[in-house]
Amino acid sequence: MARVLLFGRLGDIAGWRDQVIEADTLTKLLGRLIEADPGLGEALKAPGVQVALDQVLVRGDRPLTASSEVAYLPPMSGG
Amino acid sequence: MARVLLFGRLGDIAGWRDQVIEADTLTKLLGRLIEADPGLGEALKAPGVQVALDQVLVRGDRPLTASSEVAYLPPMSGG
Amino acid sequence: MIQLQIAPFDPGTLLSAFCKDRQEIGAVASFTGLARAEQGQTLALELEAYPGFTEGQIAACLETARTRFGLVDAYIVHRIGKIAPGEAIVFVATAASHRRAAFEACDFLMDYLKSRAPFWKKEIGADGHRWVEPRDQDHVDIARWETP
Amino acid sequence: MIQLQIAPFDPGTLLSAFCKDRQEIGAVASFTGLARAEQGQTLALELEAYPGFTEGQIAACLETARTRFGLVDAYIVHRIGKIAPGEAIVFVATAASHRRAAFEACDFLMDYLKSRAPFWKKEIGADGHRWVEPRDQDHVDIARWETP
Repeated sequence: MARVLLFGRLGDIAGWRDQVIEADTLTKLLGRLIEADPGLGEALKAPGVQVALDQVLVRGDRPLTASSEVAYLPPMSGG
Repeated sequence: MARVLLFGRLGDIAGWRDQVIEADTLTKLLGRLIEADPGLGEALKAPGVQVALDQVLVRGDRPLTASSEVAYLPPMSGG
Repeated sequence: MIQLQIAPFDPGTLLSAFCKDRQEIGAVASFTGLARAEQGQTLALELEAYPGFTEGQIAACLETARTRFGLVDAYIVHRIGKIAPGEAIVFVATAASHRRAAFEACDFLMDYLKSRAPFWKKEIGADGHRWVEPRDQDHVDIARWETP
Repeated sequence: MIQLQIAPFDPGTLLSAFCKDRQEIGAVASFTGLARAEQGQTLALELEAYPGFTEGQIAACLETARTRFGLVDAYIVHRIGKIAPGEAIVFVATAASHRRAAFEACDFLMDYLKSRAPFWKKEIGADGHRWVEPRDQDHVDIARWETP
Protein backbone atom coordinates (compact mmCIF):
# COMPACT_ATOMS: atom_id res chain seq x y z
CA MET A 1 0.00 0.00 0.00
CA ALA A 2 1.34 3.44 -0.84
CA ARG A 3 0.42 7.05 -1.04
CA VAL A 4 0.85 7.98 -4.69
CA LEU A 5 1.56 11.53 -5.84
CA LEU A 6 1.38 12.74 -9.45
CA PHE A 7 3.03 16.01 -10.51
CA GLY A 8 2.75 18.33 -13.50
CA ARG A 9 1.07 16.94 -16.60
CA LEU A 10 0.70 13.50 -14.98
CA GLY A 11 -1.84 14.91 -12.51
CA ASP A 12 -3.77 16.55 -15.34
CA ILE A 13 -3.89 13.32 -17.35
CA ALA A 14 -5.02 11.20 -14.39
CA GLY A 15 -7.48 13.74 -13.01
CA TRP A 16 -6.01 13.24 -9.53
CA ARG A 17 -2.73 14.15 -7.82
CA ASP A 18 -2.82 12.24 -4.51
CA GLN A 19 -4.32 8.80 -3.86
CA VAL A 20 -3.70 5.71 -1.71
CA ILE A 21 -3.21 2.56 -3.79
CA GLU A 22 -2.81 -1.08 -2.75
CA ALA A 23 0.53 -2.55 -3.95
CA ASP A 24 3.59 -4.08 -2.25
CA THR A 25 6.23 -3.22 -4.85
CA LEU A 26 6.86 -0.35 -7.26
CA THR A 27 6.44 -2.68 -10.24
CA LYS A 28 3.05 -3.92 -9.02
CA LEU A 29 2.00 -0.32 -8.32
CA LEU A 30 2.89 0.72 -11.88
CA GLY A 31 0.97 -2.31 -13.24
CA ARG A 32 -2.09 -1.29 -11.26
CA LEU A 33 -1.90 2.33 -12.47
CA ILE A 34 -1.58 1.21 -16.11
CA GLU A 35 -4.47 -1.22 -15.74
CA ALA A 36 -6.74 1.42 -14.18
CA ASP A 37 -5.87 4.17 -16.68
CA PRO A 38 -4.00 3.26 -19.89
CA GLY A 39 -3.61 6.96 -20.78
CA LEU A 40 -1.83 7.62 -17.50
CA GLY A 41 0.15 4.41 -18.05
CA GLU A 42 1.51 5.74 -21.36
CA ALA A 43 2.46 9.02 -19.70
CA LEU A 44 4.20 7.23 -16.77
CA LYS A 45 6.32 5.18 -19.18
CA ALA A 46 7.36 8.24 -21.24
CA PRO A 47 11.07 9.13 -21.20
CA GLY A 48 12.14 11.52 -18.47
CA VAL A 49 9.59 10.45 -15.86
CA GLN A 50 11.37 9.83 -12.54
CA VAL A 51 10.17 8.00 -9.45
CA ALA A 52 10.77 9.13 -5.89
CA LEU A 53 10.19 6.67 -3.03
CA ASP A 54 9.92 8.44 0.31
CA GLN A 55 11.38 11.57 -1.30
CA VAL A 56 14.45 9.78 -2.69
CA LEU A 57 14.85 9.22 -6.44
CA VAL A 58 14.98 5.48 -7.22
CA ARG A 59 15.35 3.25 -10.28
CA GLY A 60 14.04 -0.29 -10.70
CA ASP A 61 11.79 -2.17 -8.32
CA ARG A 62 11.46 -1.54 -4.57
CA PRO A 63 9.25 -3.02 -1.86
CA LEU A 64 6.48 -0.78 -0.50
CA THR A 65 5.07 -0.58 3.01
CA ALA A 66 1.87 0.98 4.31
CA SER A 67 3.68 4.23 4.97
CA SER A 68 5.46 4.46 1.59
CA GLU A 69 5.12 7.65 -0.45
CA VAL A 70 5.62 7.21 -4.19
CA ALA A 71 5.89 10.29 -6.41
CA TYR A 72 5.92 10.22 -10.22
CA LEU A 73 7.82 13.24 -11.51
CA PRO A 74 7.57 14.25 -15.17
CA PRO A 75 10.50 16.22 -16.66
CA MET A 76 11.08 19.17 -14.37
CA SER A 77 10.48 22.55 -15.86
CA GLY A 78 12.60 24.53 -13.46
CA GLY A 79 11.35 27.63 -11.75
CA MET B 1 45.24 80.36 -16.72
CA ALA B 2 43.51 77.20 -15.55
CA ARG B 3 41.60 75.70 -12.70
CA VAL B 4 43.74 72.80 -11.48
CA LEU B 5 42.28 69.80 -9.64
CA LEU B 6 44.32 67.17 -7.82
CA PHE B 7 42.82 63.80 -6.88
CA GLY B 8 43.68 61.00 -4.50
CA ARG B 9 47.23 60.93 -3.13
CA LEU B 10 48.20 63.97 -5.28
CA GLY B 11 45.91 66.21 -3.23
CA ASP B 12 47.41 64.87 0.01
CA ILE B 13 50.97 65.49 -1.20
CA ALA B 14 50.24 69.05 -2.36
CA GLY B 15 48.07 69.98 0.59
CA TRP B 16 45.44 71.41 -1.80
CA ARG B 17 42.95 69.89 -4.27
CA ASP B 18 41.64 72.89 -6.24
CA GLN B 19 43.55 76.03 -7.26
CA VAL B 20 43.70 78.57 -10.12
CA ILE B 21 47.16 78.73 -11.72
CA GLU B 22 48.54 81.04 -14.40
CA ALA B 23 49.74 79.09 -17.50
CA ASP B 24 48.81 79.03 -21.18
CA THR B 25 49.80 75.42 -22.01
CA LEU B 26 49.75 72.07 -20.16
CA THR B 27 53.55 71.86 -20.34
CA LYS B 28 54.00 75.30 -18.78
CA LEU B 29 51.44 74.44 -16.11
CA LEU B 30 53.36 71.27 -15.17
CA GLY B 31 56.62 73.27 -15.07
CA ARG B 32 55.07 75.75 -12.70
CA LEU B 33 53.70 72.99 -10.41
CA ILE B 34 57.13 71.26 -10.28
CA GLU B 35 58.87 74.55 -9.54
CA ALA B 36 56.48 75.43 -6.72
CA ASP B 37 56.52 71.98 -5.11
CA PRO B 38 59.19 69.45 -6.17
CA GLY B 39 57.49 66.70 -4.09
CA LEU B 40 54.25 67.17 -6.02
CA GLY B 41 56.29 67.35 -9.23
CA GLU B 42 57.74 63.87 -8.57
CA ALA B 43 54.24 62.51 -7.89
CA LEU B 44 52.80 64.11 -11.07
CA LYS B 45 55.51 62.50 -13.22
CA ALA B 46 55.01 59.03 -11.68
CA PRO B 47 53.72 56.30 -14.02
CA GLY B 48 49.95 55.96 -14.24
CA VAL B 49 49.09 59.62 -13.62
CA GLN B 50 46.59 60.78 -16.27
CA VAL B 51 45.61 64.30 -17.27
CA ALA B 52 42.06 65.40 -18.09
CA LEU B 53 41.54 68.72 -19.85
CA ASP B 54 37.93 69.91 -19.56
CA GLN B 55 36.94 66.41 -18.42
CA VAL B 56 38.54 64.65 -21.42
CA LEU B 57 41.69 62.53 -21.01
CA VAL B 58 44.57 63.98 -23.04
CA ARG B 59 48.23 63.18 -23.76
CA GLY B 60 50.98 65.63 -24.69
CA ASP B 61 50.78 69.40 -24.68
CA ARG B 62 47.60 71.47 -25.14
CA PRO B 63 46.82 75.19 -25.02
CA LEU B 64 44.91 76.47 -22.00
CA THR B 65 42.38 79.29 -21.78
CA ALA B 66 41.00 81.20 -18.80
CA SER B 67 38.14 78.70 -18.50
CA SER B 68 40.25 75.51 -18.80
CA GLU B 69 39.91 72.83 -16.13
CA VAL B 70 42.94 70.58 -15.72
CA ALA B 71 42.68 67.49 -13.53
CA TYR B 72 45.62 65.29 -12.52
CA LEU B 73 44.38 61.75 -11.89
CA PRO B 74 46.58 59.23 -10.07
CA PRO B 75 45.96 55.51 -10.75
CA MET B 76 42.26 54.92 -10.16
CA SER B 77 41.43 52.62 -7.30
CA GLY B 78 37.96 51.62 -8.47
CA GLY B 79 34.97 51.72 -6.17
CA MET C 1 17.84 29.63 3.69
CA ILE C 2 15.48 28.04 1.19
CA GLN C 3 11.86 29.06 1.15
CA LEU C 4 8.92 28.08 -1.09
CA GLN C 5 5.98 30.41 -0.77
CA ILE C 6 2.57 31.06 -2.29
CA ALA C 7 2.38 34.76 -1.41
CA PRO C 8 4.03 37.36 -3.67
CA PHE C 9 7.26 38.85 -2.37
CA ASP C 10 9.26 42.02 -2.91
CA PRO C 11 12.84 41.18 -3.95
CA GLY C 12 14.18 44.40 -2.43
CA THR C 13 12.87 43.52 1.03
CA LEU C 14 14.70 40.20 0.79
CA LEU C 15 17.92 41.86 -0.37
CA SER C 16 17.80 44.41 2.46
CA ALA C 17 17.40 41.65 5.03
CA PHE C 18 20.20 39.63 3.44
CA CYS C 19 22.69 42.54 3.38
CA LYS C 20 21.97 43.70 6.92
CA ASP C 21 24.78 43.64 9.51
CA ARG C 22 27.42 42.10 7.28
CA GLN C 23 30.66 43.58 8.53
CA GLU C 24 33.01 41.07 6.95
CA ILE C 25 31.29 40.16 3.67
CA GLY C 26 32.37 42.27 0.74
CA ALA C 27 30.08 40.96 -1.97
CA VAL C 28 26.39 40.21 -2.37
CA ALA C 29 25.05 39.14 -5.76
CA SER C 30 21.37 38.63 -6.42
CA PHE C 31 19.07 37.48 -9.17
CA THR C 32 15.36 38.08 -9.49
CA GLY C 33 13.32 36.21 -12.09
CA LEU C 34 10.12 37.99 -13.09
CA ALA C 35 7.06 36.54 -14.85
CA ARG C 36 6.81 37.97 -18.37
CA ALA C 37 3.50 38.99 -19.91
CA GLU C 38 4.78 37.99 -23.40
CA GLN C 39 2.70 40.82 -24.91
CA GLY C 40 -0.46 39.57 -23.23
CA GLN C 41 -0.03 35.97 -24.39
CA THR C 42 0.67 34.77 -20.85
CA LEU C 43 -2.06 35.59 -18.33
CA ALA C 44 -0.40 33.73 -15.46
CA LEU C 45 2.10 31.05 -14.53
CA GLU C 46 1.28 28.22 -12.20
CA LEU C 47 4.13 26.51 -10.41
CA GLU C 48 3.94 23.20 -8.67
CA ALA C 49 6.61 21.85 -6.28
CA TYR C 50 6.91 18.63 -4.27
CA PRO C 51 7.05 20.00 -0.72
CA GLY C 52 10.01 18.63 1.22
CA PHE C 53 11.56 16.95 -1.80
CA THR C 54 11.95 20.20 -3.74
CA GLU C 55 13.62 22.01 -0.83
CA GLY C 56 15.85 18.97 -0.26
CA GLN C 57 17.06 18.93 -3.86
CA ILE C 58 17.74 22.67 -3.79
CA ALA C 59 19.59 22.30 -0.46
CA ALA C 60 21.88 19.68 -2.03
CA CYS C 61 22.69 22.08 -4.88
CA LEU C 62 23.31 24.89 -2.39
CA GLU C 63 25.74 22.65 -0.51
CA THR C 64 27.65 22.09 -3.77
CA ALA C 65 27.76 25.87 -4.34
CA ARG C 66 29.06 26.46 -0.81
CA THR C 67 31.99 24.13 -1.33
CA ARG C 68 32.68 24.96 -4.94
CA PHE C 69 32.63 28.75 -4.68
CA GLY C 70 33.46 29.30 -1.02
CA LEU C 71 30.05 30.81 -0.51
CA VAL C 72 29.46 32.25 2.95
CA ASP C 73 25.68 32.52 2.83
CA ALA C 74 22.74 32.24 0.44
CA TYR C 75 19.05 33.03 0.40
CA ILE C 76 16.66 31.36 -2.05
CA VAL C 77 12.97 32.21 -2.22
CA HIS C 78 10.76 30.57 -4.85
CA ARG C 79 7.10 31.19 -5.53
CA ILE C 80 4.68 28.32 -6.03
CA GLY C 81 1.03 28.51 -7.12
CA LYS C 82 -0.33 31.19 -9.43
CA ILE C 83 1.97 34.04 -10.49
CA ALA C 84 0.85 37.14 -12.42
CA PRO C 85 3.01 38.87 -15.07
CA GLY C 86 5.49 41.30 -13.52
CA GLU C 87 5.59 39.37 -10.24
CA ALA C 88 8.82 37.86 -8.98
CA ILE C 89 9.07 34.07 -9.36
CA VAL C 90 12.45 33.47 -7.84
CA PHE C 91 15.02 35.37 -5.80
CA VAL C 92 18.55 34.16 -5.14
CA ALA C 93 21.12 36.12 -3.14
CA THR C 94 24.67 34.98 -2.42
CA ALA C 95 27.26 36.42 -0.06
CA ALA C 96 31.02 35.90 -0.35
CA SER C 97 34.25 37.67 0.48
CA HIS C 98 34.84 38.66 -3.12
CA ARG C 99 32.57 39.37 -6.05
CA ARG C 100 33.71 36.60 -8.41
CA ALA C 101 32.56 33.92 -5.93
CA ALA C 102 29.26 35.70 -5.22
CA PHE C 103 28.47 36.13 -8.94
CA GLU C 104 29.44 32.60 -9.93
CA ALA C 105 27.52 30.97 -7.11
CA CYS C 106 24.39 33.01 -7.90
CA ASP C 107 24.67 32.19 -11.60
CA PHE C 108 25.22 28.48 -10.82
CA LEU C 109 22.22 28.32 -8.46
CA MET C 110 19.98 30.02 -11.02
CA ASP C 111 21.06 27.64 -13.79
CA TYR C 112 20.19 24.77 -11.49
CA LEU C 113 16.85 26.26 -10.46
CA LYS C 114 15.86 26.95 -14.08
CA SER C 115 16.74 23.54 -15.46
CA ARG C 116 16.95 20.83 -12.81
CA ALA C 117 15.03 21.90 -9.72
CA PRO C 118 11.81 19.95 -9.09
CA PHE C 119 9.23 22.47 -10.29
CA TRP C 120 6.50 21.99 -12.84
CA LYS C 121 5.37 25.12 -14.60
CA LYS C 122 2.14 25.75 -16.46
CA GLU C 123 1.68 28.78 -18.70
CA ILE C 124 -1.89 29.98 -18.69
CA GLY C 125 -2.82 31.86 -21.87
CA ALA C 126 -6.03 33.21 -23.38
CA ASP C 127 -6.42 29.97 -25.37
CA GLY C 128 -5.68 27.42 -22.64
CA HIS C 129 -2.61 26.24 -20.79
CA ARG C 130 0.59 24.37 -21.53
CA TRP C 131 3.24 22.71 -19.36
CA VAL C 132 6.66 24.26 -19.86
CA GLU C 133 9.98 22.41 -20.02
CA PRO C 134 13.47 23.94 -19.84
CA ARG C 135 14.55 25.82 -22.99
CA ASP C 136 17.53 24.50 -24.95
CA GLN C 137 19.46 27.51 -23.61
CA ASP C 138 18.81 26.30 -20.04
CA HIS C 139 20.46 22.97 -20.83
CA VAL C 140 23.42 24.80 -22.41
CA ASP C 141 23.67 27.07 -19.35
CA ILE C 142 23.73 24.25 -16.80
CA ALA C 143 26.23 22.25 -18.88
CA ARG C 144 28.80 25.05 -18.38
CA TRP C 145 29.27 23.93 -14.78
CA GLU C 146 29.97 20.30 -15.55
CA THR C 147 33.60 19.29 -15.42
CA PRO C 148 34.61 17.59 -18.68
CA MET D 1 20.72 55.72 -14.30
CA ILE D 2 24.06 56.55 -12.72
CA GLN D 3 24.16 58.23 -9.36
CA LEU D 4 27.02 59.25 -7.05
CA GLN D 5 25.90 60.02 -3.53
CA ILE D 6 27.31 60.88 -0.14
CA ALA D 7 24.37 59.55 1.91
CA PRO D 8 24.18 55.85 2.81
CA PHE D 9 21.66 53.83 0.82
CA ASP D 10 19.72 50.60 1.29
CA PRO D 11 20.39 48.23 -1.65
CA GLY D 12 16.98 46.58 -1.22
CA THR D 13 15.12 49.86 -1.70
CA LEU D 14 17.00 50.38 -4.96
CA LEU D 15 16.27 46.82 -6.14
CA SER D 16 12.56 47.18 -5.36
CA ALA D 17 12.36 50.39 -7.39
CA PHE D 18 14.30 48.82 -10.26
CA CYS D 19 12.07 45.69 -10.44
CA LYS D 20 8.78 47.58 -10.22
CA ASP D 21 6.31 47.40 -13.12
CA ARG D 22 8.47 45.26 -15.39
CA GLN D 23 5.98 43.20 -17.34
CA GLU D 24 8.28 42.17 -20.18
CA ILE D 25 11.68 41.82 -18.49
CA GLY D 26 12.43 38.34 -17.25
CA ALA D 27 15.74 38.86 -15.50
CA VAL D 28 17.20 41.30 -13.00
CA ALA D 29 20.72 40.73 -11.66
CA SER D 30 22.23 42.89 -8.96
CA PHE D 31 25.46 43.32 -7.10
CA THR D 32 26.05 45.11 -3.81
CA GLY D 33 29.57 45.84 -2.61
CA LEU D 34 29.85 46.28 1.15
CA ALA D 35 32.64 47.90 3.12
CA ARG D 36 34.50 45.26 5.15
CA ALA D 37 35.65 45.86 8.71
CA GLU D 38 38.70 43.58 8.14
CA GLN D 39 38.48 42.47 11.79
CA GLY D 40 38.57 46.05 13.01
CA GLN D 41 41.62 47.03 10.91
CA THR D 42 39.51 49.28 8.68
CA LEU D 43 37.61 51.98 10.54
CA ALA D 44 36.24 53.62 7.40
CA LEU D 45 36.74 54.05 3.66
CA GLU D 46 36.85 57.42 2.00
CA LEU D 47 36.02 57.60 -1.68
CA GLU D 48 36.77 60.49 -3.96
CA ALA D 49 35.29 60.96 -7.45
CA TYR D 50 35.69 63.65 -10.10
CA PRO D 51 32.10 64.90 -10.42
CA GLY D 52 30.91 64.93 -14.02
CA PHE D 53 33.97 63.11 -15.33
CA THR D 54 33.36 60.02 -13.20
CA GLU D 55 29.70 59.72 -14.25
CA GLY D 56 30.72 60.30 -17.88
CA GLN D 57 33.27 57.48 -17.82
CA ILE D 58 30.76 55.11 -16.18
CA ALA D 59 28.12 56.12 -18.75
CA ALA D 60 30.49 55.18 -21.59
CA CYS D 61 31.03 51.75 -20.02
CA LEU D 62 27.28 51.33 -19.55
CA GLU D 63 26.76 52.10 -23.24
CA THR D 64 29.24 49.32 -24.10
CA ALA D 65 27.32 46.95 -21.83
CA ARG D 66 24.00 47.85 -23.46
CA THR D 67 25.28 46.99 -26.92
CA ARG D 68 27.40 44.02 -25.96
CA PHE D 69 24.87 42.19 -23.78
CA GLY D 70 21.57 43.51 -25.13
CA LEU D 71 20.92 45.12 -21.78
CA VAL D 72 17.50 46.73 -21.46
CA ASP D 73 18.13 48.85 -18.38
CA ALA D 74 20.68 49.43 -15.63
CA TYR D 75 20.93 51.26 -12.35
CA ILE D 76 24.27 52.20 -10.80
CA VAL D 77 24.57 53.91 -7.43
CA HIS D 78 28.00 54.61 -5.95
CA ARG D 79 28.84 56.13 -2.61
CA ILE D 80 31.45 58.84 -2.28
CA GLY D 81 32.83 60.35 0.92
CA LYS D 82 33.20 58.45 4.18
CA ILE D 83 31.82 54.90 4.36
CA ALA D 84 31.60 52.83 7.55
CA PRO D 85 32.14 49.02 7.67
CA GLY D 86 28.98 47.13 6.74
CA GLU D 87 27.65 49.98 4.61
CA ALA D 88 27.02 49.54 0.90
CA ILE D 89 29.62 51.17 -1.36
CA VAL D 90 28.18 50.29 -4.74
CA PHE D 91 24.96 48.89 -6.16
CA VAL D 92 24.54 47.74 -9.76
CA ALA D 93 21.31 46.29 -11.14
CA THR D 94 20.81 45.12 -14.71
CA ALA D 95 17.62 44.12 -16.53
CA ALA D 96 17.45 41.91 -19.61
CA SER D 97 15.10 39.46 -21.26
CA HIS D 98 17.13 36.48 -20.14
CA ARG D 99 19.35 35.80 -17.17
CA ARG D 100 22.65 35.19 -18.98
CA ALA D 101 22.64 38.76 -20.37
CA ALA D 102 21.62 40.27 -17.01
CA PHE D 103 24.35 38.37 -15.12
CA GLU D 104 27.11 39.06 -17.63
CA ALA D 105 26.31 42.76 -17.91
CA CYS D 106 26.26 43.13 -14.10
CA ASP D 107 29.55 41.24 -13.78
CA PHE D 108 31.13 43.33 -16.56
CA LEU D 109 29.99 46.64 -15.02
CA MET D 110 31.32 45.62 -11.60
CA ASP D 111 34.71 44.60 -13.04
CA TYR D 112 34.88 48.02 -14.69
CA LEU D 113 33.80 49.87 -11.55
CA LYS D 114 36.34 48.01 -9.40
CA SER D 115 39.34 48.46 -11.66
CA ARG D 116 38.95 51.33 -14.12
CA ALA D 117 36.29 53.74 -12.89
CA PRO D 118 37.62 57.12 -11.72
CA PHE D 119 37.46 56.68 -7.97
CA TRP D 120 40.21 57.11 -5.43
CA LYS D 121 39.84 55.12 -2.28
CA LYS D 122 41.46 55.70 1.09
CA GLU D 123 41.40 53.08 3.83
CA ILE D 124 41.32 54.65 7.27
CA GLY D 125 42.75 52.37 9.96
CA ALA D 126 43.67 52.77 13.62
CA ASP D 127 47.27 53.59 12.62
CA GLY D 128 46.63 56.04 9.79
CA HIS D 129 45.35 55.85 6.24
CA ARG D 130 46.48 54.44 2.91
CA TRP D 131 45.37 54.96 -0.69
CA VAL D 132 44.14 51.74 -2.26
CA GLU D 133 44.78 50.58 -5.82
CA PRO D 134 43.05 47.73 -7.66
CA ARG D 135 44.08 44.23 -6.55
CA ASP D 136 45.85 41.96 -9.04
CA GLN D 137 42.61 39.96 -9.16
CA ASP D 138 40.74 43.07 -10.35
CA HIS D 139 43.09 43.35 -13.33
CA VAL D 140 42.60 39.65 -14.09
CA ASP D 141 38.82 40.07 -13.83
CA ILE D 142 38.59 43.00 -16.23
CA ALA D 143 40.94 41.30 -18.70
CA ARG D 144 38.33 38.53 -19.17
CA TRP D 145 36.18 40.94 -21.20
CA GLU D 146 38.88 42.00 -23.63
CA THR D 147 38.70 40.37 -27.03
CA PRO D 148 42.03 38.75 -27.89
